[in-house]
Amino acid sequence: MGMQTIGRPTTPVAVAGSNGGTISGSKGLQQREDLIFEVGALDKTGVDLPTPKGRKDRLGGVARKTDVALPGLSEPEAVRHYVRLSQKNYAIDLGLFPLGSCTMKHNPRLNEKAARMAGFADIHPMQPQRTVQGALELIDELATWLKTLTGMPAVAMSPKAGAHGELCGMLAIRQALIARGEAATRKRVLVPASAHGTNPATAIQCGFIVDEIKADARGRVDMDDLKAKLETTDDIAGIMLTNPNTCGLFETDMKDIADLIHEAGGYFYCDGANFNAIVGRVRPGDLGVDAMHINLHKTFSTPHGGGGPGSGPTVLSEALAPFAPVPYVIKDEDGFHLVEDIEGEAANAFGRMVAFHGQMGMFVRALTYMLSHGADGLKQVAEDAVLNANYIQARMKDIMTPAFDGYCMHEALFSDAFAAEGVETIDIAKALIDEGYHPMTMYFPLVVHGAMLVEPTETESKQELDRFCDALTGVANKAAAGDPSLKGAPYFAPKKRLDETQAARKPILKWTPPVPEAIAAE
Amino acid sequence: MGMQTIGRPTTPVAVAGSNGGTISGSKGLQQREDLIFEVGALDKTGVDLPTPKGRKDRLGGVARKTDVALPGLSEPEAVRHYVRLSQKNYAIDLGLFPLGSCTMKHNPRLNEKAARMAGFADIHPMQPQRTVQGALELIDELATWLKTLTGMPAVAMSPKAGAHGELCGMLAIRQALIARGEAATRKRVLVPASAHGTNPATAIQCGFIVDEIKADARGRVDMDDLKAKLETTDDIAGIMLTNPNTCGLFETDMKDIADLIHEAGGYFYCDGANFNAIVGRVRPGDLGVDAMHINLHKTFSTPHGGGGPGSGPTVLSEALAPFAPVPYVIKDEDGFHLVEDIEGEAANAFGRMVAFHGQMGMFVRALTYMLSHGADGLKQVAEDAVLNANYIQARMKDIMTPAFDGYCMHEALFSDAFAAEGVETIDIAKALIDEGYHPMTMYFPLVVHGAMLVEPTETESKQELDRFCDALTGVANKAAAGDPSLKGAPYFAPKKRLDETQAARKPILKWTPPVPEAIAAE
Amino acid sequence: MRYLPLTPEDRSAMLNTIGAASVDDFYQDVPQSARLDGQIHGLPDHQGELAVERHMARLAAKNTTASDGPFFVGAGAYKHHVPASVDMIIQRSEFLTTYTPYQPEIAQGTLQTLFEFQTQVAEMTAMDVANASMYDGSTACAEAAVMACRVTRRKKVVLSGGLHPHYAAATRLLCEAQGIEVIELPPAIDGELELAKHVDDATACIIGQSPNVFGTVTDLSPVADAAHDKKALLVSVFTEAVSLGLVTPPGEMGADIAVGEGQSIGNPLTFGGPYVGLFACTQKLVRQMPGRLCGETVDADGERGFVLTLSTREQHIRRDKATSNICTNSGLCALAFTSHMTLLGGAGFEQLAQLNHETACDLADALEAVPGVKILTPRFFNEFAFETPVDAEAVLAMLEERGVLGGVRASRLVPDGDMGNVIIAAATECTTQDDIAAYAAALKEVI
Amino acid sequence: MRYLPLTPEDRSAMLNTIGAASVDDFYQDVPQSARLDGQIHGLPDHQGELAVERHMARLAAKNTTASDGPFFVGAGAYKHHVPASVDMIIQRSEFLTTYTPYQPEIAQGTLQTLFEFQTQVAEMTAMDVANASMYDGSTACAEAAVMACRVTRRKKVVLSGGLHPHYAAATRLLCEAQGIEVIELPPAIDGELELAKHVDDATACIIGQSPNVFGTVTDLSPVADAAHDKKALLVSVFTEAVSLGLVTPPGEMGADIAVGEGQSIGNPLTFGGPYVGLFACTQKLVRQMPGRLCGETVDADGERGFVLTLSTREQHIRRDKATSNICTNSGLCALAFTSHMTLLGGAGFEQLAQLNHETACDLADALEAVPGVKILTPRFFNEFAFETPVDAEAVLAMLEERGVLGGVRASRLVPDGDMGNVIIAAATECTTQDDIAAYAAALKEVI
Ligand SMILES: Cc1ncc(COP(=O)(O)O)c(C=O)c1O
Ligand SMILES: Cc1ncc(COP(=O)(O)O)c(C=O)c1O
Repeated sequence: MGMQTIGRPTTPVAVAGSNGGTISGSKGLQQREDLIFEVGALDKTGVDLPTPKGRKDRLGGVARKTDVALPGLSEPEAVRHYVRLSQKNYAIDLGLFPLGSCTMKHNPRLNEKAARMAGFADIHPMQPQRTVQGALELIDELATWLKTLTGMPAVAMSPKAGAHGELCGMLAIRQALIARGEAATRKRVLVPASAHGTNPATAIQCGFIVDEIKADARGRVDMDDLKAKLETTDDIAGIMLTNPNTCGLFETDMKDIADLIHEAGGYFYCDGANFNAIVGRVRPGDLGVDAMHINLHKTFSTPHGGGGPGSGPTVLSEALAPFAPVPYVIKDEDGFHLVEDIEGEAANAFGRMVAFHGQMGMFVRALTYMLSHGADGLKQVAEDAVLNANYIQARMKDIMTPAFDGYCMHEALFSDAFAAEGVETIDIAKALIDEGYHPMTMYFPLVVHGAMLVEPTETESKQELDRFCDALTGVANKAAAGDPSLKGAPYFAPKKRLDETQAARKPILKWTPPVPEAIAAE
Repeated sequence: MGMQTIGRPTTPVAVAGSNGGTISGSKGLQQREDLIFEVGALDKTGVDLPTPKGRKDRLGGVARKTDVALPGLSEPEAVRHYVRLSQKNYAIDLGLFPLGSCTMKHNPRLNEKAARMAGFADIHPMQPQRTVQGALELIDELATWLKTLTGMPAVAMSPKAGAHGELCGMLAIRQALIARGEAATRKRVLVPASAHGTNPATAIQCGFIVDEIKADARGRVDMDDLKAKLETTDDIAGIMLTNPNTCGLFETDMKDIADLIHEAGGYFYCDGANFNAIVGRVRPGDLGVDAMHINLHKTFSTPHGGGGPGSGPTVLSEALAPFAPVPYVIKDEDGFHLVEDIEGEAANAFGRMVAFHGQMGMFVRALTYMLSHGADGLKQVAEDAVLNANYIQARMKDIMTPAFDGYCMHEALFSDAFAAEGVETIDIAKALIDEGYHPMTMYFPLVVHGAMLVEPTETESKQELDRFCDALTGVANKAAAGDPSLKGAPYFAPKKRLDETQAARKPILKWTPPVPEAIAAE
Repeated sequence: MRYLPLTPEDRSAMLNTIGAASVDDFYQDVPQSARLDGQIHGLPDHQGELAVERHMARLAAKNTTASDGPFFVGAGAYKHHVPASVDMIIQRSEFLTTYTPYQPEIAQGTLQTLFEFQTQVAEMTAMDVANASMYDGSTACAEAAVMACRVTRRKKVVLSGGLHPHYAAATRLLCEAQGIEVIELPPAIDGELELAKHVDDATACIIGQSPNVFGTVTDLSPVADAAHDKKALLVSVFTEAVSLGLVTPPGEMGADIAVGEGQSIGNPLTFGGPYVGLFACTQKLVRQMPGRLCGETVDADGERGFVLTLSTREQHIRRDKATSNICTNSGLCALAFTSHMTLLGGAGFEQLAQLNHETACDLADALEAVPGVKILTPRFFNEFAFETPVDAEAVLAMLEERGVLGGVRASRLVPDGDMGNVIIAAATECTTQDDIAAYAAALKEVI
Repeated sequence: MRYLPLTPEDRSAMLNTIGAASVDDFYQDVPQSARLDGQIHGLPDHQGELAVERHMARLAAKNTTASDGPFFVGAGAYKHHVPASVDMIIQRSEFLTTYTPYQPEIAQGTLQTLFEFQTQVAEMTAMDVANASMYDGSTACAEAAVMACRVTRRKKVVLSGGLHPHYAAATRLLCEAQGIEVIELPPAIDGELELAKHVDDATACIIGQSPNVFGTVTDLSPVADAAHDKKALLVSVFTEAVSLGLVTPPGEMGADIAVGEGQSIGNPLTFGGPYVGLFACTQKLVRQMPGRLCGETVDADGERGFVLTLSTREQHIRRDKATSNICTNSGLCALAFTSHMTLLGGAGFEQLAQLNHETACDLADALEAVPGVKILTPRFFNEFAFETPVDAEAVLAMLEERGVLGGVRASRLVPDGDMGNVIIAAATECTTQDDIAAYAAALKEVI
């Protein structure tokens, strides 16, 4: 999860003085880099391919008419292009990345190495199953880990990310309702206002309607509101609840909620994005959950890659397991097999979500990570993640405004109450950039004004946390004092504040060749 | 070759105003990073090892007494440490690296991939030869390329870098003189004043004495001086000549020089560091050369790695071939073999230079590069390298002062004559840093005042060259105008000008724990 | 543990600052009955790199790779060569370990590459605009169907009999959940043009594929016209992105939405994922697109920069009103795609496509020469279906024994298609003439 | 060609700017007879990545790797585990594709890591200072010998009978070229202390090794004393850097110069190179050291920074007066070394050493239990020599047939040592108990 900027697209305030120009446009190690379309040439290429023979084709005339008018770059230019651009990014490998709800933890390089083993990277999803027994075994082994850690009996491995896992879980609920003959009548899905945007969006994608439930003063589900909802409606399909929730708090009444929902004939979907806080200490299966996705790209350290790919295996309760989508892996005395067709033991499967069998590349990484940590290490992961967050909360609680009382789980939530009139959360965020940090998640969850959600993860040292807290303290003090310089931040980033309003007003979504001046002048 | 700063260690002039501080010490993406000794902890580690069993040892008491008092870092901290530090470096992958005499060309990543194939990276030099036939074949194949490209009959593969190749060639000459019974009498090695420092240093390491020969006004060996030397001495062991020479010029009289040296009973060592200018167009073997090292880390694109490793295979003429060092690879009907002992066909070998068989990792990369370019591509390499250098020379010739008339080969040499009084070559170099470029080689060769040696290599596009020339023009104009701001450059680099004088006066060559304040105060 | 920087001393100092006695304090909200005490059973404890690496290598060694021998498996994923520099680029820490570029001032690297990616995809598909990627081709296809329904406010989609069955399944699933009617035409090797007959005033879109799952290439212009006549949209699908360099692209056939799988460019096979869904459409439809879009803008100094834009389509802003629930997409695979395309350039890309086609033609010639083989695909790019007198599963098993992975049996994808003897075989630039000869020779032996 | 950015149009535009008709103009200085016209014969033309990669993979496949089975080969190079992050770090463009840090303002990355490397090496060897690396252990040893002669103004060095024969050869070669007398003591498994008897007033240094080439560890203090008595230096050599974590290090034995091979830390075997020579000495000798040194200083703002320093020892400044001709050293291997050491930390390093030793002890126990085997090395770290009744070459060949690479035959290193039946075997943290059992079982079969 990143930022919520409802009604707050950035239009920067102009600030004075750039650092003095250079002729090249570069500055020391900071390299200017234009678009490939501006530096490449149409006949240039960075690959050497054999010359086609010019043999008779078998296209039957279905041939492309226009050239693919894209420039190429030689390999040296291409490498430089991307290396230069890369240096304009912040990354975990550069520093603390406290984006709440995103679990930006260290991505071990052993995972990358394992994922590149030819036996994983160079196998085709439609090879005969005899020739991919190791791959199927790996999926099975990972599934065992996931089921054991969550205490759930089944897992669907094919979802491609968290939101896709939500889709999986909600489609399983839908299928269960179909099986009960209640799909047409049970349409209501309860979603807390604090939920991540994907929750309501997913419910809608599955044809449900969304009914928002309130948070109480402690940042948890308001049990009175929930009970009232359940009493006044008779079309409950289920609830989607995040736990630990997006305020970074454990839903104290989790089991009661589950019981209430089940009594009302609904199912309990748990958003498992924050599983990192409890892995090894709490099993969602013990809390009455019917379905939960696990973001392998959060808890299990597969890299975010600037926006993906992820992987969202979804664990299912006994009640939902029969409806799990194809394909899945089973084992018998001959070895491992893929169940791909909706028949036989998979006769009740709700369908197929995606081509092939899921995010194998992420499976390899996640299993490598799990084996590295082991059951003992994963518990320590949760504890250190929670300890780190509480440490930040403790260090900042008198300087910023904690959104709720008491300990947090893996992330600390603050409101902007401490900031002076006119200073906004975004100003604090951008000022942190100057201090060398990626900002926390801003304006999310929506239930807190000017929310700042700080998730350090367990892979930060005390030293880094202290440095971060020192910097944040400085920025927060400026915010409290209403320091006008905050509006101009960031000053030291590769770009000044970017104009998101202009971008949205007249979207320019691709490069187009400049109009030759003669024509433009007409 | 880097810079020659005889008598010119930098002591920076203080300049005003840093960019405004931050609390963290980082600035936007530029991360502060302390020494590992300041951030690590003695009991921390970034590896997980099995616990030793505590079994009875067999050390016989020869045990370390003091702890290895080095801090460790967890893996996340370690990765971040090096990634942060890496961003404080300039590199080919970031931009033009016109360090004359260094041939800083693009390093293809296919080479890196090949070098990491287990069949090359994970084999031991002392494995039975039957189990490393592919490795021996590779060495043989690379040797064939080198011999064919240079037109020489033999090559010693074990030298570890250029200077080590020089050592190889000069030791072969020494051995040949021993065989002739003239080792004691022939001690004089002629070396031009323009030579790279390794040339005289190597001659001395081999027990020779160095006699400097002059350059003529055209930047080549002064033939009159040479002839005079040869006439007045009778102890000539040989000559060490770089061709193309360090002024970036082809030694026009190369063949005559070879003939003269041979007539005088000496041998001709050619420094092949600049082979990139002529590969595929000229074979040193056709010019009378007896020995020449080839820097695989220049011409054949193995990466410089911040100072190595390199590889310096040394080709040898018929006259010197019998004295080639062990080991070397031969082939017979049973396959490939290593000749490791000084006996049989290797009875005249001058010895063994090094443990094992040379820089296999570089061999793999170099052969990968050669196969990629092919014979046709390598010729184009030379031509483009020379074209690029001449283009820079042409663009800059009216703005800076070319050291010599006429076309250059792969590098363009300028003197500081155009600069105003008080502006030094180093000021121009440091100002280029602000423009986003690594400076050219400074103060080398010594035969030109305030020399600036610019070698773009063939892997630069015209666009990059133009951008570079624009920036260099701006800087040169400032230099010509005596702009005082040059003295403060660089302004935009991770550090301001560093005090080399202080570093040399009281050398601090390792970190030592800070003295606790109480003690320090005493 | 090597990934955990806190030392025992750190932990107690921090607990001290916090004022907590132990980490157990933080878990007080967990119902007592749900607290795990001690170890989780059935899972191993932590292991060093060496042990873990060996475990993974052991599993990897149990698989036959696409480079171990002659290899002709396709049907939606293709064995292509990925340049070494592409893998180096995507392993740059700054690309690999960063998040979605929500803070544009420190994410210009990601953003500029996305802008370039969008430009490339638009040009390759000959469409107006492209988004910043979907999970894969199959989910892109499903999203296209529901988008078409949103755009047209209609609730019916028609799928061709040549649409990849996995794509059809994913599309059906999403549509049906949303109450959209899905008409699937019967499996057909050369039936894309049939779609024209199935458009009516209730149809939101028709979905055709070229090259289709049997390899057949089809100019969909007639079905585009038929769709447009009824104010329906044409969704044009491809699973082999390399085909765009030679075969008529969606934009040249009048497609309103083009979706496809981008794996072939820059991404290894990896047993089916992660891949990268391509999604492009006409300018008119842009505000109904799913997924992220990167757009150009300026910063406070007036310098060009890039940002994520039109976010009001997306779940994190619009929640239940969003065009899709997608959040994490295929960023790094898109980077692999765009960097490979940058290396290829348009000219190189076309040449690559040509090579693929010629190799497949050579393969077809060689197989056709085997008695009993009948090529079923009338026009193809780098893949085709063929029939032998013998059950395809048996044929493939016998080929496998001879070291040849000969393709995909059609019945695995189309169980009810009456295609028991049909094999779908693909050839790419990685296929050598020796591979082809080995295939033909082995096939001769087994049928 | 993919590595060449110039297009044909670029080339002619540039020639135009230069005023040259063709590139031939630039080669006018080449004697006509030496100009190659047209192609070089006997070499292939350019090839694409795929073809080249396949060629290299074919060669690689002809080698048996150290991970293919039980592996006990050592004698100067050791199979250790290299963490994946080390390889990632050294592949960072900014480390990989940069030059020697001659421009410190834009090379602080390299410089700081060198400073850290020097600090680590000094601490590990228990010496005062270390340089920024040599080519490898053998050339470091040779340079130490000639440095000792410079320091003492004497011309004689004495080598122990346990010095790695390749190191001895490299040292003899360089010394003899400089007119330095070299005394080599006869090969001896446990003869390091013999050195004490061979120091006289003409001796510049004595060179001992621990663990020596036969694995024997020796406290060299007595020979240090003997050397110092005669104002000669002790050069203490090691080929297994991991031993420094457990075995008495040079500095604790009174060494004046410590040299060794650093490959074991962070660097793969790679058939013998590139490796990284470690070179350390006492503070007093620092200005006579060969190679580069990195030192701390401040910049114009007074901030701490690092530079190459004491360059007046080096060839690029001092030319024929330089302490060595070395220029390019082993920068990237030093980075691998230092980053691996950073991951290990002192505690992890000691644990690694302990593991190596215990595994070797286990191996010795297992082999000793095979009838006919006699362990010859009295005290060892992770390697030892043993004797069987059968010719070592034959034994190793028979072991190899059983999938075990059992070590190095001593006679390959010491042809004249009368050691025909002696095998040198090493074990490391990569050696499993299964490997050891397999070795013992196979050995039992073959002798
Ligand atoms: C709480 C929560 N739920 C769901 C998601 C969606 O996961 P994904 O981005 O993998 O689709 C996120 C991711 O940001 C999240 O933070
Ligand atoms: C002309 C010349 N000769 C020799 C050398 C020495 O080569 P190496 O650094 O590989 O030892 C160099 C390297 O800079 C050089 O430029």
